[in-house]
Amino acid sequence: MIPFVGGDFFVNPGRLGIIEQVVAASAKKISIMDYTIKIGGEAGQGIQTIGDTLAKVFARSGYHVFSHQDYESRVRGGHNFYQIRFSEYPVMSSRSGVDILIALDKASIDLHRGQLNASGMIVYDSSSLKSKYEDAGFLEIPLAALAGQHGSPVMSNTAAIGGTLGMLGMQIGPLLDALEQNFRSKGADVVEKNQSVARAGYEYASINCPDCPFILAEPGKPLYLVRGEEAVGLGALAGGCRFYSAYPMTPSTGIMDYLAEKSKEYPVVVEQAEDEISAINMILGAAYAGVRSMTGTSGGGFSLMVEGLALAGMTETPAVICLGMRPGPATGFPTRTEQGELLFALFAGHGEFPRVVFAPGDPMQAIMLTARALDIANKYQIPAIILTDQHLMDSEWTFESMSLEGTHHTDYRLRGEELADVHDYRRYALTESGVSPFAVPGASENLVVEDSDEHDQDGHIVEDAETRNEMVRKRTIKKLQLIRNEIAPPLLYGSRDPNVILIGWGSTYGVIREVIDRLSPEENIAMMHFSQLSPFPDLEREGHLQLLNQAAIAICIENNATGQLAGLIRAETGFQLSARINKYDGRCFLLDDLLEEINDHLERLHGAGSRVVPGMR
Amino acid sequence: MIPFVGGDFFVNPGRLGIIEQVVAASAKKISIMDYTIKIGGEAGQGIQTIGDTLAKVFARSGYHVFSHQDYESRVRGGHNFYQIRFSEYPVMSSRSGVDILIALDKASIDLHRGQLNASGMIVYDSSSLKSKYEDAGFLEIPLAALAGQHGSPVMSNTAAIGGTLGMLGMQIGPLLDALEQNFRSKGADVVEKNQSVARAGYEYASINCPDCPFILAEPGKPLYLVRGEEAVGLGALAGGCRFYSAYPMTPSTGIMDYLAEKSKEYPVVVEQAEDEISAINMILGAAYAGVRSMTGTSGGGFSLMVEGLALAGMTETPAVICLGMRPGPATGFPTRTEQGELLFALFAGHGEFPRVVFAPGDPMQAIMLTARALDIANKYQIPAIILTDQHLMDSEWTFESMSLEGTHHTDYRLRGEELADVHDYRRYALTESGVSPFAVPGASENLVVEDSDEHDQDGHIVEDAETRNEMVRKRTIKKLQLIRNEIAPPLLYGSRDPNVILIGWGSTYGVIREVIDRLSPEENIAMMHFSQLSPFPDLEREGHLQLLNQAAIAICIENNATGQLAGLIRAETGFQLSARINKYDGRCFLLDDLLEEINDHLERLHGAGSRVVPGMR
Amino acid sequence: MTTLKDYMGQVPAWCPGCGNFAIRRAIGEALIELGLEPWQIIVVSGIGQAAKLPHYIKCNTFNGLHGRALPVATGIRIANNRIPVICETGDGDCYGEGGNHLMHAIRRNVNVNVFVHDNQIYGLTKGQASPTSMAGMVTKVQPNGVIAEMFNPIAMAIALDCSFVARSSCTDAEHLKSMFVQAINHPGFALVDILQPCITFNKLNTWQWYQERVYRIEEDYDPEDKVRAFERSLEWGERIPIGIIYGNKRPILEDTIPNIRQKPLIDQPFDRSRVEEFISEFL
Amino acid sequence: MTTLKDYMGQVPAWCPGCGNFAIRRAIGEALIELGLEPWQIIVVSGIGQAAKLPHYIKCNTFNGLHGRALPVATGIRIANNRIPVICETGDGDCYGEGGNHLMHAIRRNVNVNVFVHDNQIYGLTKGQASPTSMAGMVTKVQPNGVIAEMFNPIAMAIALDCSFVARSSCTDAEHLKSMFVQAINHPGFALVDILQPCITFNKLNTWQWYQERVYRIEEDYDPEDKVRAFERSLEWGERIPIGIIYGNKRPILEDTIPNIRQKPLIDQPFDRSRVEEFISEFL
Ligand SMILES: Cc1ncc(C[n+]2csc(CCOP(=O)(O)OP(=O)(O)O)c2C)c(N)n1
Ligand SMILES: Cc1ncc(C[n+]2csc(CCOP(=O)(O)OP(=O)(O)O)c2C)c(N)n1
Ligand code: SF4
Ligand code: SF4
Ligand SMILES: [Mg+2]
Ligand SMILES: [Mg+2]
Repeated sequence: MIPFVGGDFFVNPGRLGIIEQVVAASAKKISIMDYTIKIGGEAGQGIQTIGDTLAKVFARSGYHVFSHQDYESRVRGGHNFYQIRFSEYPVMSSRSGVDILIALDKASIDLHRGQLNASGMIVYDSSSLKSKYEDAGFLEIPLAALAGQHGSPVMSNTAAIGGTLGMLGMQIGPLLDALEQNFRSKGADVVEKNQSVARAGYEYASINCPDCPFILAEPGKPLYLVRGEEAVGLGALAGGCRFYSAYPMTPSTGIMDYLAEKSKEYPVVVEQAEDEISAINMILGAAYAGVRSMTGTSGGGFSLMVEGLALAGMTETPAVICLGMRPGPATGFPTRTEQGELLFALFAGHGEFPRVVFAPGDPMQAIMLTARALDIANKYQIPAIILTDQHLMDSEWTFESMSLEGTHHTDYRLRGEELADVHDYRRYALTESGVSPFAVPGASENLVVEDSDEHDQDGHIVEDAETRNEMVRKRTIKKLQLIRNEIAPPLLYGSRDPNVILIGWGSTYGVIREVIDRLSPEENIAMMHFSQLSPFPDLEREGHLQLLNQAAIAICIENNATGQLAGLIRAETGFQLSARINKYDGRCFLLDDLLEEINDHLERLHGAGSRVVPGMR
Repeated sequence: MIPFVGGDFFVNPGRLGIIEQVVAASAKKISIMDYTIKIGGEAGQGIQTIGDTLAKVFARSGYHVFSHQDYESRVRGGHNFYQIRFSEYPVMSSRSGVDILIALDKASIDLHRGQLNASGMIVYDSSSLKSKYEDAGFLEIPLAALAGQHGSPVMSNTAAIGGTLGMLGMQIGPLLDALEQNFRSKGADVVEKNQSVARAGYEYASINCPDCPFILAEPGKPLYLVRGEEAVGLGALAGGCRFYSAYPMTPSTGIMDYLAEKSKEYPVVVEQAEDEISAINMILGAAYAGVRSMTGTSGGGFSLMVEGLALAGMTETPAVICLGMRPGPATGFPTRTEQGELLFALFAGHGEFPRVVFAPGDPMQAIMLTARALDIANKYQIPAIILTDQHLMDSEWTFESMSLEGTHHTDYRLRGEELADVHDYRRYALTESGVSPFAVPGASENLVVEDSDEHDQDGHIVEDAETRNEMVRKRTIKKLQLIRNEIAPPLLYGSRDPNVILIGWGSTYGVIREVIDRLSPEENIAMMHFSQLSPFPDLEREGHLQLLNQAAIAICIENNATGQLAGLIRAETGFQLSARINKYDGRCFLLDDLLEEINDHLERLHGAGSRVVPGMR
Repeated sequence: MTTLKDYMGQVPAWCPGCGNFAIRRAIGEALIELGLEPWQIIVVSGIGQAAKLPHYIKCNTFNGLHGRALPVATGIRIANNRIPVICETGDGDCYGEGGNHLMHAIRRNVNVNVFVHDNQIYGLTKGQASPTSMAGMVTKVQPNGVIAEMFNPIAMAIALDCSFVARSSCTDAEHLKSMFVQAINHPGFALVDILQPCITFNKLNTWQWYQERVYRIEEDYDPEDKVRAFERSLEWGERIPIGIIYGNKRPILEDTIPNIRQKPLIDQPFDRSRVEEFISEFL
Repeated sequence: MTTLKDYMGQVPAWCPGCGNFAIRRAIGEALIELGLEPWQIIVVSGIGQAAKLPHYIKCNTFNGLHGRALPVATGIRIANNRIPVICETGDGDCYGEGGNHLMHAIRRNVNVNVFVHDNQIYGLTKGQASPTSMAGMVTKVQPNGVIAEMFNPIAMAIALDCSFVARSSCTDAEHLKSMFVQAINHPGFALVDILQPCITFNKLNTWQWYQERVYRIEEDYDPEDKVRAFERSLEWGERIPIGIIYGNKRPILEDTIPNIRQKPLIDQPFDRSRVEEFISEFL
């Protein structure tokens, strides 16, 4: 069994080069660096600063990073953590074992010490935890004291970061650079103080942790470090988005933050709406006026946007909505993750109209698919939904290269001179394709009339059956056919002729892919990952359905309780998946746990004793 | 082939006796009375008064009636019509041919004269139409003049009603009674004047239409005449609804009108909300406080309620929503009909939670299923949706008997002494079934805490994975299993061993049933009608799936463009229907048109020349 | 020269005798007076009898959802702050379903002109109470009469510091036109509440009822005195003032957004290289 | 006797030092003063830091959706008009997402007490501008500072003829309690806007900022004079009055619904025979 990468089946843009590396490493079965650092503490203790800085330092040092965040819906207190995994090869999921636990409070120790790997270490400061641990595996660093001595008492997190690098035996240079960048705006004094505190932590750990067991790979070329929410924001800009209106809602707020920040130097306008209903209607207004627009929200806000979604459908106004899922129903777990709204996104809105639903698997796909959503929405004058979740929004991934190549920006509007030459413009002109020319109002003497009622070609209200039939055929039936052709089939990764197929969609991409890496080539296994869900891809054209039919077992892995993709596949193809793995506790899948579950299935398939020992690490 | 009625497969409550009669008549192949009267004119001309009165008079005379309405979204002008079909046997759909056209304006003649049956008549008043028609088939009645002479010029519609009865050669007594009842509140003078105008019209027509060809069956025992919107209202009351909050929206407003009228004499409170979001949240508040509540709307309003639907799911608060569909998306055709929101109703709301979706086929089912929706919603503390449409809401049906038998009202609340004995009440107590006791707040010292966040058994916010898992299992997985058992399989009507199966849901019930009547026994055919759509009924338990598998052709008939039920059946069973008939012009299926379409399919199936000539009429 | 005829669109589906005809005419006349041609304005509307107006005059139109005209209008103005935008809306549309947007559009002071056809009833849905229906009015849905207090849009707009608050009436065609002209000329959010007879469903607030009560506010009235304006806004009953009740000169939204101050968004071309610059931030 | 301890629920997840603690305490004290036990009231809330309050005191609770507490409270009152209902809500919850419900609940004059924890910021979602954020405040989403005019809930409530309109402040615990007691005692809709420091995100309107400005309104102030009340509602800046700014004695919704005037709906048993009577109407 030769793991299959690239080629006909590998249709999604993005990470081709990286995959080859992983597979190569996997084939060589060499032991490679794969460390996990967990920073635990209360909300407000600065966990995110530590995590962000460490992730950045690793990426700058050329290590691949995957990080994810677990936090509560509160601003102070409670228990949060930030988990960073780094390796010299691409990583794209979190593991259950921890190598370094940075415990900012006692709860972190109680909750997570059990996850420590054999030679793992716990870093803490007894002065703030009011507890001392004498057991092996604990490294006390007097963070507060070091901070007080070398800078200021508020800088103890900087000491922790320095200490961590010291334990790892990394170079401190990249950290000093990062601190300089972080604090530049606060003045040289703050930068310097932070740097000396970092150094103090670093040295303390270097000296006091002689048996810190970490062996680092050679640093390499700096990598790009991208978080999901930033990726959607950048993708929006790449797709030509110039207006973003939204109402704050976790986990989508980061997109608005990103764009608002960019609006200082780039001509994009961000408007915080009074509610989600307003947000979607504002972007429809701007889109009607000729400006590419987008909004973002989570399930509750999306519910409120559903009427506007139908309005986009009826008026044929391009609109892109990023739906960042979190566990529902209702308020649910506001800061956690779930994939519970696939079918809702597919069928939301009253009446029938086509839409595009994309569910990116990683930040690079998020950039590409967000830009593509904007392009398709404007090309066909339809709504498009980016279906993602807290897990991807808050996760960081590294990439060796990054560019906007592969994104397209065509101006589909009829405007300027082209428009001035038109004298009988009709907003809903019946055309062969179903797509009518999209003129900009006010740019010529032509009137641009959009209407939420059933309307004639001019956009005016009608009541007759014939026009209705024509418009349904134009708006829904014909366009759907066209858009179908834009949809790429699911990505296949792994064996070309798999006996076992793991199926997933959206943010489970990374963890499923790593499972494939680990189980190949011992197991004849492949992943089928859906990132383009509506219109549903044709699974027959390129043989996907045949693969499913031929496999001994096809397991659908979803971060929800009811198995929505499994149902959708059956609705669209009649194919009944043989097994499902569902997780609905608000947490993401961890690599090792998922491996276990898959192994259970493999054992049932091949008989006892057939568990595959993961090929590496 | 013996047409099959009743027995094992016939599971829905209701119209058993009637079916037998139709089949008997069908078997005898006797020619039976089947007339269609169409009243056409502008909005505001009183079409509805004429139609309502005629329908009532026919029903009182013991004739079976089916009426439907076709109107525009305006208050004056345009073109509307009201179509009444009556027969001595049950009728449940509209036909394409017209026997009497009451033309209140010229447009009605232009638009509808082509539909006139061979011996049909057009009634008009040249003084108001400013046109005279000399052709055969026209009966001019000087309606305005007769009204002026015998009562008042505003009563010309009464003259038209009288005239119609005169043409038909019916007794005038039931009309005089109806007028007395209609105008009683306006005083004896108005009643008398209307009655003499009616008599004048009646006599004029009797004398001036010697070749009016209509032969009436013997009058019989008065029948109940029920419109869909009233049926939902009555069902709501029968199901114990005591609070109805809604925002006006066609075609659901009639439910609110009915309940508001009843609130004068019955303890139900109707509150017009400021918007649909408020409406659904109000009923959740009332339901939490212990009062059975309901709301109604159409697609746009339902879109706005979707967040509240998820709230009902999360808080486990009983709620019933009547969704009266009209053609979308967005404003669409506000006064017309469509079945475009089946999948939306099934998957609306963020997050995963169980719901019941019922789609009644006739007013009697509407009563029963609305009452049942209230019962199930309260029994399992879940939301329920009555999925109907303008066609059923505005249609009238007749029934020989009418009672609330078959509706249930169990008080599932924990209250009074029962509650007072409880001292450790927990709103979301984990129970074997997943259903927790439902206490009324303020009725005892127990606190009743409901929460839209993920919560513990007491109703307070949590963040942990274990509680989440327990609550998802309780709220979603376990309950779904229970509710599944409450769902009746689709109704089968026709052949026991059909070669051809016609599949439909909701308001197409009547027209499909009549198609079966007409094609049996020449064709081995049956109807499979879905009125309970979520949770999806088990099609294997009672052999429905087997029937589908065995039939040569299974045609899904839907008033939408995309074939939503067909997709749902595939998702749930893997079964791919062989053909679809879709109508999406905002109009209901007419019996004769649908017969034609089915015949086209039969011809393809059996070969040319195999069209079935409908068995009767 | 544009004439009223150039402005007339589809044949209205309103009841003959409806107050909306007067509004349509006055808008046409106002636009002519302002020298605006049909293609130079955008009319946004929600759903209702009022909201059908843009089909009946010639203009660029976005006829959206019930209650949601204002966010659409705001989006349009952000995309293109050179084109005048008018919202045609009803009392149910604007004060009922759309109340929240009204509050916040006023706060933003987006340069949009909102003309509320206030017939004190839900016309299109056949006669339910609207927020401005007077207490006691009996309808099918309110068989015991309206309970809630009549909504006072003028008072509320003043409380929210709306930059242009006027009332007019279908009974005074000249006044209507003049309010429209002044509203459109005013930079900032302009609310014109128009008393509009619904001859079919509102049998209380008829042409005559308005005619008997409505009077033009004094010439020397000072609309910039907020407290006096508030006091005046409470006048309703025997006498009902029409005219500009309140106004101020707050900065408008569009002028405070740096990215559109120089040039409308719609005229700023896309330049991928400027987006590409952001990639280095991830390194 | 019920003591404050009997009222204390879960451990709050608020930031230490947050103004919400003072509100929680004052509510407990007010309920004790009113002689109400936890089971005798219902607290409804939306989503936000404020809206978590019902988890932190003992009471019957419906913690619903962001912005939607008021309709829930209205439904509860219609179902059971014997039980006092309090809404705990934030400035975003009540004036942003939920603005339309506020307008119409005031019009209805439903007997609900709305306590708005007005920290002039979105706390739970980490510091975006709220409707009451002061112009110019810079946040992540408003990098150029807040543009829209600060929402004045007091002025708007007066314009809508709200039957009880008060402002209080976390900096005056005694006053807070007294406003709560008076609001609950008041028959009709009562709005209490509470100035509440958010120590984490609102660095402008701090404890000190409020302390320096807030003063109790004069003892002899007459809250029934609507125009003067409106004038007073405009006072914001150097000095900010707290107290009952406006009040009236309008009839409450619950008393005008005939079917609940005698007996709460919840206490009227279902009797199918009464529904069966309607069947004959179809004959
Ligand atoms: C979301 C939604 N809810 C309800 C409706 C139904 N509806 C259409 S117009 C209208 C009210 C119209 O009243 P108003 O705004 O006063 O306009 P008018 O017809 O009186 O001019 C309603 C309730 C709708 N179209 N959409
Ligand atoms: C429909 C919806 N939109 C957005 C959110 C996210 N959200 C939760 S609380 C909140 C704002 C809270 O602000 P405020 O009401 O002032 O309360 P505070 O936290 O300041 O007390 C937002 C936007 C949500 N839960 N639901
Ligand atoms: S119903 Fe009233 S508002 Fe509507 S068109 Fe007729 S008169 Fe005008
Ligand atoms: S974020 Fe602000 S409002 Fe929220 S708990 Fe902290 S201090 Fe209080
Ligand atoms: Mg109106
Ligand atoms: Mg706040």
